[in-house]
Amino acid sequence: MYLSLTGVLFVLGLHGLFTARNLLRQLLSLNILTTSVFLLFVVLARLAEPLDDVPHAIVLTGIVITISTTAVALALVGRLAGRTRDDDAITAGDPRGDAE
Amino acid sequence: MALVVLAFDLLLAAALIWLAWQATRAADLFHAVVSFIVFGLLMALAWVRLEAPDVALAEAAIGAGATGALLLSALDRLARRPRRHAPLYEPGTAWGFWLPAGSALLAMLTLAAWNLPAPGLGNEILASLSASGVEHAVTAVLLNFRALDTLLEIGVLLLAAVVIWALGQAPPPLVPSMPSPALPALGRLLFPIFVLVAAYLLWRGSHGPGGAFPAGAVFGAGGILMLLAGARPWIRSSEHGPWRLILSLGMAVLLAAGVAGTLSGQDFFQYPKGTAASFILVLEVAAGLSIALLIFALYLRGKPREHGSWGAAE
Amino acid sequence: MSALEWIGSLLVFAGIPFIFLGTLGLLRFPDVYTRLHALAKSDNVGLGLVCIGLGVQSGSVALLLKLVLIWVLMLIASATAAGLIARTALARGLRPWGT
Amino acid sequence: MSLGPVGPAILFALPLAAAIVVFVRPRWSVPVALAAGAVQFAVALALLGVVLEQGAWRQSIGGWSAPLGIGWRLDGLAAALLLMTAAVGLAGAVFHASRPPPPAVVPDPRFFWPLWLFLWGGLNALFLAADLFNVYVALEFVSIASVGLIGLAGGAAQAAALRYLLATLLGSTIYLLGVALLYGRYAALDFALLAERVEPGLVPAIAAALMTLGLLLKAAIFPLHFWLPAAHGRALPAVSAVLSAVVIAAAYYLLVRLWFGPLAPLLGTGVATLLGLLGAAAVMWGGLLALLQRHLKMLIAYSTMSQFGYGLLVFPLAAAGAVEQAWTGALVLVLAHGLAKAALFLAAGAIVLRHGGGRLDALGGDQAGVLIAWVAFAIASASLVGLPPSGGFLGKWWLAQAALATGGYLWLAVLMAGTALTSAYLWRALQAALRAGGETAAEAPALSPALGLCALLLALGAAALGLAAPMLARLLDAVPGGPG
Repeated sequence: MYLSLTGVLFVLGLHGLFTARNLLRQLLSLNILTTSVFLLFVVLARLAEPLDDVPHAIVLTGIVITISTTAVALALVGRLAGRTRDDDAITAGDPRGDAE
Repeated sequence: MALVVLAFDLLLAAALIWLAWQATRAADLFHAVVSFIVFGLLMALAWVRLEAPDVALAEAAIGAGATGALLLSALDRLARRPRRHAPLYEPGTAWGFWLPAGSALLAMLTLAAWNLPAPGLGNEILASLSASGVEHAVTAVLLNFRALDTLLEIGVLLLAAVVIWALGQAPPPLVPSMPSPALPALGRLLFPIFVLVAAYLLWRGSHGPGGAFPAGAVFGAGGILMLLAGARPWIRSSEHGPWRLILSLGMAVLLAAGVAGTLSGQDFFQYPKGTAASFILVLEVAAGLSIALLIFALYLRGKPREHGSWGAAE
Repeated sequence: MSALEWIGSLLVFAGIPFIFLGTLGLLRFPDVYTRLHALAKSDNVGLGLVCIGLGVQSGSVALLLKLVLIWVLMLIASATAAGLIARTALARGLRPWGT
Repeated sequence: MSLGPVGPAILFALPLAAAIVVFVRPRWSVPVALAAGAVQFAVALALLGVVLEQGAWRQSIGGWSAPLGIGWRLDGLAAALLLMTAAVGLAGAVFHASRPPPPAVVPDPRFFWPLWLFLWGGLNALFLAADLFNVYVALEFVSIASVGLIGLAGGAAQAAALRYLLATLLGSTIYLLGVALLYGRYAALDFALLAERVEPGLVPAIAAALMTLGLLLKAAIFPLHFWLPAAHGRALPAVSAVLSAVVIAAAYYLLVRLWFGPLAPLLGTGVATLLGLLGAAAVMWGGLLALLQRHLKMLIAYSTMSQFGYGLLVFPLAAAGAVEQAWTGALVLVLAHGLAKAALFLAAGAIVLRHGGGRLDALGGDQAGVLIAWVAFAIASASLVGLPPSGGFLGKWWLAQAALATGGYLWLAVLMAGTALTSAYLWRALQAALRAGGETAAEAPALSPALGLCALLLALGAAALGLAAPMLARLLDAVPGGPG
């Protein structure tokens, strides 16, 4: 059952990332996406016989990395918002579009 | 009894999905962020259900706690700006694409995941655990078998702090619109408990769930609480003070441990025979201290100001 | 079942209505202040009963003390949080219901 | 102690240690960074010699062997890329140290040095890694350092940095999902171990697709290139150089490592052709967009996107049977591109400083002070286009041989058309220099000749790569595991 949860969360995160126009929301979606991958690792550890601790260590590492990236992204969002004084205007643009 | 457990799992899964949906779709950003924090807390429960107590500790302290504090303080600054009503989502055909594509992806992933035999490395760990210097398998993986990953991971944390400092000064601290006497009291009351819990977790890491990361995160969260309760951030970015050194301590000590192996003619990160336990203890303490301060530094979202410049507007 | 387990179960079941009513109050009461009132009071009692019940049931004094510690921490946190929420609501100009 | 096992440890630990020193004591930045860079360059050069002599090796870390432990792997490809990283890193450091200080923007420019060294250390860790999850951590390390460096340019560069961050995080997450599936199937993360165990099947296929997608996003391969030009075009010159030359090459390196290592059994004609078509599209589309740019640095940034398209041609050509030639050709091309592109960005940096801006129509007129930079630009262009005897020529020559040997005339046509486009857009840039009536920066700073010299040395390196053909062939000879 938790395996299916992984899939659902992954799709939700992906969906949010591509449809949200607000940066903070994209960041939340990305975090949910990452959590779903961690969930897969831990479920795999649980299914293994005997219980496998390597995925646990991997997910611990991953959680620390995720907070680092989130913090950097939030700092950048803050700088950009401070400049334009309008958070909703700052979107990453159409992620599928072309730059400049 | 099994039925109750199954019902609990189903409820948990449903709640997680609903919260994830709220976090990505709620019209109000505050609502989305709060949903995300609750999502993290429930996720910690899910980790416990999946027999991953270490991950649960880290998720509660870092994933929900510290990340939540970061998100909320960022949100507070964003929300003060006048808001132009831009569309939150691309209008139009999204559903026609997402419903089939999402189901296809979901089916594919589930199919793949069900086909996994998941052999795991449990037996290998059990075989090597006695030689690793600690009794707790996760700690053994983190600080012995895969210590290189951990070194880079603390590096990522330090690097993130450096990047944030590089981007500019920290915004001035928040001033609550109606100060409450309860909050500073709470801070004073809880901070010693935070320190106690952190020390306990650190010590526990050698034989049970715990270790440097949860401990550091709890300690860092205590610092964030003090900040919220009105304390001034005590980290300074000055080159002269000890702060930069303490921030980098964890990574420096891990690097030194790695190089020590090479210098003594062995593999990188190979601890001399019989000393693994003491090596790991030193690494845990140094890493825990750095992690606590780094999480605190991440929360400041910029280079801390020097003394006396607090009044200056950005 | 031993006497300890009976007493423990009784305490846990005694706690459940408090939590239920607290939640009902959260959902049904008209404004922030009354909702906080319902939550902060009745949920804490319910939680306390559940914690003590579980501790008694376990039959271990150390576990009982740990659970009580959790309860005390929850009390402090919920009191502070309720106060903060109420103050923020006041500062934003929300008037209590009926005034 | 022989250099063999110690060299990788130095390359891993030295830049990170130097980064910490420089962070704690910013006053020592320049000497520490330059000294660490010089040592790394020497070590990387010596390691290349050792690899030539002894062949590839794997060394375990912490005394634990796979599957529990992690390892480092050093072969000809890794050694060559480590050396290229050291060359670009050192040249970029010298360039940055001798340029006039960047204008005071909000970010603190002194943080360039720790970030630069961190990035360097992360790249070295990545090239040495032989473990799927270790690769993930190193990738994130490199991404955050890159984001910080891009953000140092302030202003619009920070928006580009944020977009790059989101794109690259998405890429790593998708990659990690693939890693999780592979781990669940085989309980191994080590490249060599996986190479023994992987066989065609549903799970490995999905995992391979996910990991490839994630890495394609990081390598900015068409159509996932949207984040690249702004991020690379707006950064400081040294940063653009290392991003275009090495960071993109790192993602590409992993792609090759995976498909010619653990995933080799899955490399069928269909997948290979798909990757090749993506590469072909990248060559054409990137080239066309580069031709349309009005800004010198943006032109070079689009060129990066185009040039890495050639790299993907290795897959269809190798799948068709010409493994050795395709492999050597594509990798020489990546090496030559790295050196030439870094030279172009550094030269462009000096030129932009001189003219106060990078619009192509403002670059003419008096070129005092940046003559060397233009010479470097021209030599690097020659290598990028593929004039003999440059490295670019050698790589394209081998790729063309492979295409002829396997009857892949489509790929040959892509090579030709891409070359034509490359010469067209680079000629546009060079022509701009010869025009009369350009602009000069209002208060033109006296530029140190070191700026142009850094670019010139890199450009000469790219050109001289063609003369080292026999050595390169021997170095890259060992294809890790040819597709079956």
